[in-house]
Amino acid sequence: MTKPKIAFNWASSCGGCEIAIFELGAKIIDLANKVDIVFWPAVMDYKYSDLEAMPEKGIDVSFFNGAIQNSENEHLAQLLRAKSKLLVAFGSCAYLGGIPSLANTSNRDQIFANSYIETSTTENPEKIFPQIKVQKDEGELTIPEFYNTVKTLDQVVDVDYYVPGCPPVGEQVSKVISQFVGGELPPIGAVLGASEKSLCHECKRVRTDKKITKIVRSYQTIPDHQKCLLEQGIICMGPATRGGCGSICLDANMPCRGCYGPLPKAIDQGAKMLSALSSIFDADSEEDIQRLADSVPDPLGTFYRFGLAHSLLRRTKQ
Amino acid sequence: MEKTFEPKIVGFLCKWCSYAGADLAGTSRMKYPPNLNAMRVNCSGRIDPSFVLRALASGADGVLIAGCHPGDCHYTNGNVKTLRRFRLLQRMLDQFGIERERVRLEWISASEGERYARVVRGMTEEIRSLGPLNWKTTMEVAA
Amino acid sequence: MKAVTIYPITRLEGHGKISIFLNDEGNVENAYFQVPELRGFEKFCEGRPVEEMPDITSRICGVCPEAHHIASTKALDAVFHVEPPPAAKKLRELLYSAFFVADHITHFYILAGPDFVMGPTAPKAERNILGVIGKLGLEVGNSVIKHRSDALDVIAMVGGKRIHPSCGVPGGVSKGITEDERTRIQSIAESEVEFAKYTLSLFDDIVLKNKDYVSLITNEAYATQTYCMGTVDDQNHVNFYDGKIRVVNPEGEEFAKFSPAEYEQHISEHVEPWTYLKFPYLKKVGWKGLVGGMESGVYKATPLARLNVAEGMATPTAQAEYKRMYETLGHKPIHSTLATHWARLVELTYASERLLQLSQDSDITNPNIRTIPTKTPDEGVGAVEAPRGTLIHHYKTDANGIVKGVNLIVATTNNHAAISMSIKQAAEGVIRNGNVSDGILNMVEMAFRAYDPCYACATHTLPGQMPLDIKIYSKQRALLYNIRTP
Amino acid sequence: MKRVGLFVCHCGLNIARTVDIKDIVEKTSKRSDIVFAADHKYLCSEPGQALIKDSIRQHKLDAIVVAACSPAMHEATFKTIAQLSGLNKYNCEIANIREQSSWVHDDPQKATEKAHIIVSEAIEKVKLNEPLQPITVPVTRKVLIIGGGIAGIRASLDVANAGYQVYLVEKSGSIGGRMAQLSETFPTLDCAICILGPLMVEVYRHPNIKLLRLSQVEEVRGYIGNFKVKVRQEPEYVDVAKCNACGECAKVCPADVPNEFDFGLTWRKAIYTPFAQAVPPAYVLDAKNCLGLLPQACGECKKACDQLGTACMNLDAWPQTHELEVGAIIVATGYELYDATKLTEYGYGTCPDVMTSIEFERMLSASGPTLGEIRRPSDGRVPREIVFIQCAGQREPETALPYCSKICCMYTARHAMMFREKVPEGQAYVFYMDIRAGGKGYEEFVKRCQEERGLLYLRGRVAKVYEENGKLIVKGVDTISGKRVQINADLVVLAVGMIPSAGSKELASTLKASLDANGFFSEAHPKLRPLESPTAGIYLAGAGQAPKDIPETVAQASGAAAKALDLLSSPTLEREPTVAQVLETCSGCGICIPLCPYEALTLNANTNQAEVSEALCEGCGTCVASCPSSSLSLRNLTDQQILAMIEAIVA
Repeated sequence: MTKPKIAFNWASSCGGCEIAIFELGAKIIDLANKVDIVFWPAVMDYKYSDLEAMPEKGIDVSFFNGAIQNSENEHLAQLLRAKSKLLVAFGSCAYLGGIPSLANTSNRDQIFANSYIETSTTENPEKIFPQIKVQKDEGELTIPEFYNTVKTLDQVVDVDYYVPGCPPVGEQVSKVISQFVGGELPPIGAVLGASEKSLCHECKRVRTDKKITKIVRSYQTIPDHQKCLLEQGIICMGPATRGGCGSICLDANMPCRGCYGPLPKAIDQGAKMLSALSSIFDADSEEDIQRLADSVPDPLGTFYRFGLAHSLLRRTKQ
Repeated sequence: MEKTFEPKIVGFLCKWCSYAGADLAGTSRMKYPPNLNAMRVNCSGRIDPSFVLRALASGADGVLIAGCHPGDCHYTNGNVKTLRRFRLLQRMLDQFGIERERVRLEWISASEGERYARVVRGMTEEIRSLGPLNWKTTMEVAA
Repeated sequence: MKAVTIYPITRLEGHGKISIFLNDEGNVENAYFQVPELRGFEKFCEGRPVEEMPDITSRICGVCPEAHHIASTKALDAVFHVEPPPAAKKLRELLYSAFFVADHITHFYILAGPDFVMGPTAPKAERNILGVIGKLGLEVGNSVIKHRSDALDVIAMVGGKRIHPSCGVPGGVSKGITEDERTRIQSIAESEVEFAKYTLSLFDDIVLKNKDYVSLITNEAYATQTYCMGTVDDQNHVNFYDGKIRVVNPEGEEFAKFSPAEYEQHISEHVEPWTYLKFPYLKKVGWKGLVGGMESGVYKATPLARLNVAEGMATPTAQAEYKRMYETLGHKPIHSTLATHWARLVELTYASERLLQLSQDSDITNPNIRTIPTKTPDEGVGAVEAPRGTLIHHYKTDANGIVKGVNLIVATTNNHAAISMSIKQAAEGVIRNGNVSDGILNMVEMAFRAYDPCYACATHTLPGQMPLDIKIYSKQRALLYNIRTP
Repeated sequence: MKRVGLFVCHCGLNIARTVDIKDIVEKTSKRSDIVFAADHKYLCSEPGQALIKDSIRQHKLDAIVVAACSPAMHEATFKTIAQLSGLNKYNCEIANIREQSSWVHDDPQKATEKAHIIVSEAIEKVKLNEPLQPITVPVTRKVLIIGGGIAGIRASLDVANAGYQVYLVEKSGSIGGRMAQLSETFPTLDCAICILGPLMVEVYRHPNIKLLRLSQVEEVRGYIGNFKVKVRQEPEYVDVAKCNACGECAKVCPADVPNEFDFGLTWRKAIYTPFAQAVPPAYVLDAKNCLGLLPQACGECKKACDQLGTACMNLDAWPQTHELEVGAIIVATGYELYDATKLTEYGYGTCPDVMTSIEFERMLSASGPTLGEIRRPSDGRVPREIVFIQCAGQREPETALPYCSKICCMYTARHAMMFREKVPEGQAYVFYMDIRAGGKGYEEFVKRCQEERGLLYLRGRVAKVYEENGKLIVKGVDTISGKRVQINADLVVLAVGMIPSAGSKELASTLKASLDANGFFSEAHPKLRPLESPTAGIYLAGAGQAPKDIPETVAQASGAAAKALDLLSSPTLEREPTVAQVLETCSGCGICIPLCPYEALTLNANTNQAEVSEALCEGCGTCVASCPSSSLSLRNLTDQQILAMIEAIVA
């Protein structure tokens, strides 16, 4: 029997998901014996041409990390979709848009002006901007077209499975990989390598009374290591976020930022957290409520830190 | 000639007050524009901000949440929780660039049919002058 | 005219594209290194609470998140005008040293190593970590993985996560370590030091004992005469976590030494229309295009550059290897691109030794690891030496600590010009009469990989689709026309 | 996939006039998820109901949508039909196309478009409804009655006589309320206390009635059939059981206090009996006016009591809290009188001889300050010329009370008549707006007073009352003759209006019962449910709900008692099953716990998940909306249903 063919690819993301594959540790070597890795630009010498040469559905599973932020990302997504029996959105960027999709709070022209003109060290008197096509004496130089709106993988192609996490934690990665290598697979569309319950379920902190009397920013206090951060006024996305990571950020005494994405039945992770947080405001009068609401520093950027592209509204109005 | 823009407004009405207020407007044969379609909920406290976002994302030009006046909630203080959520939601909608006129929270009692009619009239006019929200297009503009 | 495109450049973190133009004789007319993607961090960080920057900016790069996390955290110290307690600084540097160990191991064995171990012209299916393991044996492979993983354990112990740590707060770190953890770290550190030494010997056997490789390293095709930049401590020893930024000219004489907060007086960034990545250069020298030499502001900020700007290493074994390298290659500064690999191993040694020192510091378990800020946040710069060069984070905020402006000089970006030049040189050196084989193209990439460029980092900004813009330059690189469609 | 049927009602022309019924039926029947659609002139009529029944059977429908009037009108009707036709009643939804479309929109096309949306909302919802069975909960077969006036007394006796336990909570030292202060009652001129007294005694003796004086309701939790009530009782310095009302304690008490029962026209001691016939027949120690209890300043009363051997006093008594469990609550908090000092034009408070009708009432009473003689408070002379001013501060939306207190016309006639009886040579003038004497024998009574007693009724308002050398100058207009009139009177009596008892607002919020614009307890429906508060299990009796006279009060009290008895008649009651439920994915974050006003949510320490008590849950859905992990769901108003309805609207 032939080894299953596996591909990894990396679109708009930091590459942490690629590194997360190394978290397989020694297992990566047995993996190499169990499967044929047919495409992995960050680690192996294969070019797009090699990928294009492959037959349709020639790859058994492709793990795609990164959001779709430019025409190259989208082209590759389509290419891998066509070449793969199963396509997996691997990591928060491919699944939810991730932190790159915070770019959806801005737009291309603003980002462009900021990057190539406004930034303090930029010297660009002629206001030159990168071009998709540039004609040099020797020939034409092309670069991919940047998109105004960052998209999740499943907003451009059909996705079979999702693996959340920024990045997915090691144990989960090996669990997921083994699910594909001769393991049992849930129905198409499932989220793998994560819990069906919120982070609170695995969080070791003590919960007593959910009440927000004051919003406390992480730099303003040294939180009690034992007590629920939310109950200490620190906004923690844990209640609205899938578990599975092992609540490692909380163990470092830092709040959850939501990288594992929404719960199975949740309509919108950010809206759910907004609702939960504000519902427990310890305020009844118009003024007190307004004061507490105003003291949340950055609702959008906090509730959609990792999932703006995946959210109901996806981006800000432009 | 091109027809005037007719806003689509989704209304979430508490069955104890605002929905009854809307009924009263009907029994009193008050007239208001047909742009708002109401949904009858047990309490404004049932309204999850997700519903508001979903309505806007799916093509609504505005959303009205209407509940009992403070102190009059049939369930003691469900409306207070609604207010808490709404104030924070407003701040987030500001960040999304959605005008405040489009998403409103109003206290309308069962006896305030006239007020209900006024609110619907007012919202319809304000949103008509704002123009369509067209969020679907906003999201689709990729390149 | 024929164009060869290597796309994507594999085995680097991020995305890259090299376009080489050949003339009718099939020799290199010109070669361009293009970065095809950007992401927009500087813009979308605006409006976020500044204390979130270490968490957000670490996502610029998943390969060196610690570099961004720590640079960002140091910037927060400045923004809030707060001084972390000594133990907090030590914990940060401890994490940082562990990170350097992990990162340099990753690079040497997984990204660049295969070129040497397997040979640059080996079949592509073998030119990778698995091939390396196949050749050096499974226990070496396991040892590589173990030592990389142990270093990540240290990062997790201090930073909370193995990838994308979350411990950085203005005025300190969110988590301390227990005595048990310290002992564990110490034993890891001891083993890392040994592994660094093993790696040096391996480099010795495979590379230095191999004539072809040595000639390859000293090969002109792989040398670019530029300024060098790096961070040094008060003895002008290499330091990754803190110090002053020092610049030496192509001859190795000190050109500038400044504190990170003054970076704007020394660094500018140039924009080219054919790549999304800017070209930093020395402001006081100026941008003269993709050329080296005294007159051009182009500089390198690589392990090799760091060694070039320094007067030695702060730990014994590293210092010995430092001296051996300069003696072997006979001169300082060294500009030979491939020597960067050697320099990296010197740094690996230093990092592991420094890790050991810090793990033996009794004060490192001191529970006092945070100073709560009391001053109003406004503006701050934080810098570290990332494995791939000097990394600078600069934030401006309002009185509520909401970010109003961000400027980032990202490690790899520093080398963008130098890399482009190296690639062109390499191409000219190895492509002759239209003879373009796979191996040769890999050799071009080798020049590139020597910098271990991290384009995940570099591509932290996104451009917009703008009207077509064509620049026509005279031979003297004076702008003749700038034609734009409206 | 459910087989859904649609029934559209014309409601005569109420709907059909503006909404194109045919269009609704045709278009909707084309929907893939609709198996049958029909319309009828009056669906609520017998043939209309028959149409629904038959169609359900014939087309094997398992869910129906009725497009008609507001669910507030006929939801129950149609749900019952559904049930009778073999459907679960929760598979019936109402589309309100009358109140919210045909009646509010003129443009038929737009009204029809909107009706279409309303109908498809209902279809989307009913498709996802689950069949439910009502939740049955036990009923605590006891009643709490708040207020010991005639309303509370009557209701208590009715419930107690039916064999159920009653807790009667009275704020003051004795039951009896306002009626105990009245001298006679119209139209029969019975002596008020004579007819009230026996009932008070009956209450006191009744085995099923526990009377708590000096008590107030502090907290109410739970829901209809199962209220948990905390009643705070002020310290009982006098042991009601032991006290024989000998009064020796009062004799030695050094503290004199104006007697509120006589509106300060007489004095009492700090230890006193509210009035002769007080029930319970025991003295009350007024701690506020006592020379001192903590620390004890005088203690003469206790000494006297102990010397007699009655020893019924304990000056170290503490307040007690009684925790009661009841199934129903009757609110009978009664009324107070509008503060006449606010009516400056009438000189009340400045001229001693201007008094309110209730003060006059006390003066008429044989047990009153003057033992029934009518005398001027200023100089004790018998007044010759007396002026009664009706509607004093009433029916004046801008300046005072907007409403009419209903009883003033009657008692003023009685007062004037009693005056003429006691002072035959005197003259009585009555300023009035119009005479409101609706009620059995009322009109006759007023006529009799006017004719037999030669009372002078002047139609018009009094502009001013002021003092001038011993006389009260009353200036007004007789709108009938159109002449200005001035009367130099010896005494002026103001018929001030009734207002809700102090503390009604606090009590209302404790009970979660609502008040109307004037601060009276509001009823569930002004015509059809006048005895019930909108909050289930809470009933209303007497002037606390609106001004009314004694017969009405007594009638309403018996009515409220009957309502409560109806509830108590069965050991269990059915509650709406549309409550919240916890899903598997709950992680026990605890956000929902503090949000439930009924404490229906608890965190199970073992499963580390939230739990809903179906008996306690009222189904508001607040917890569902705030659950960050969407692990709570509201039966038959799930997120999925709401989203489906949103899509139906914006589609």
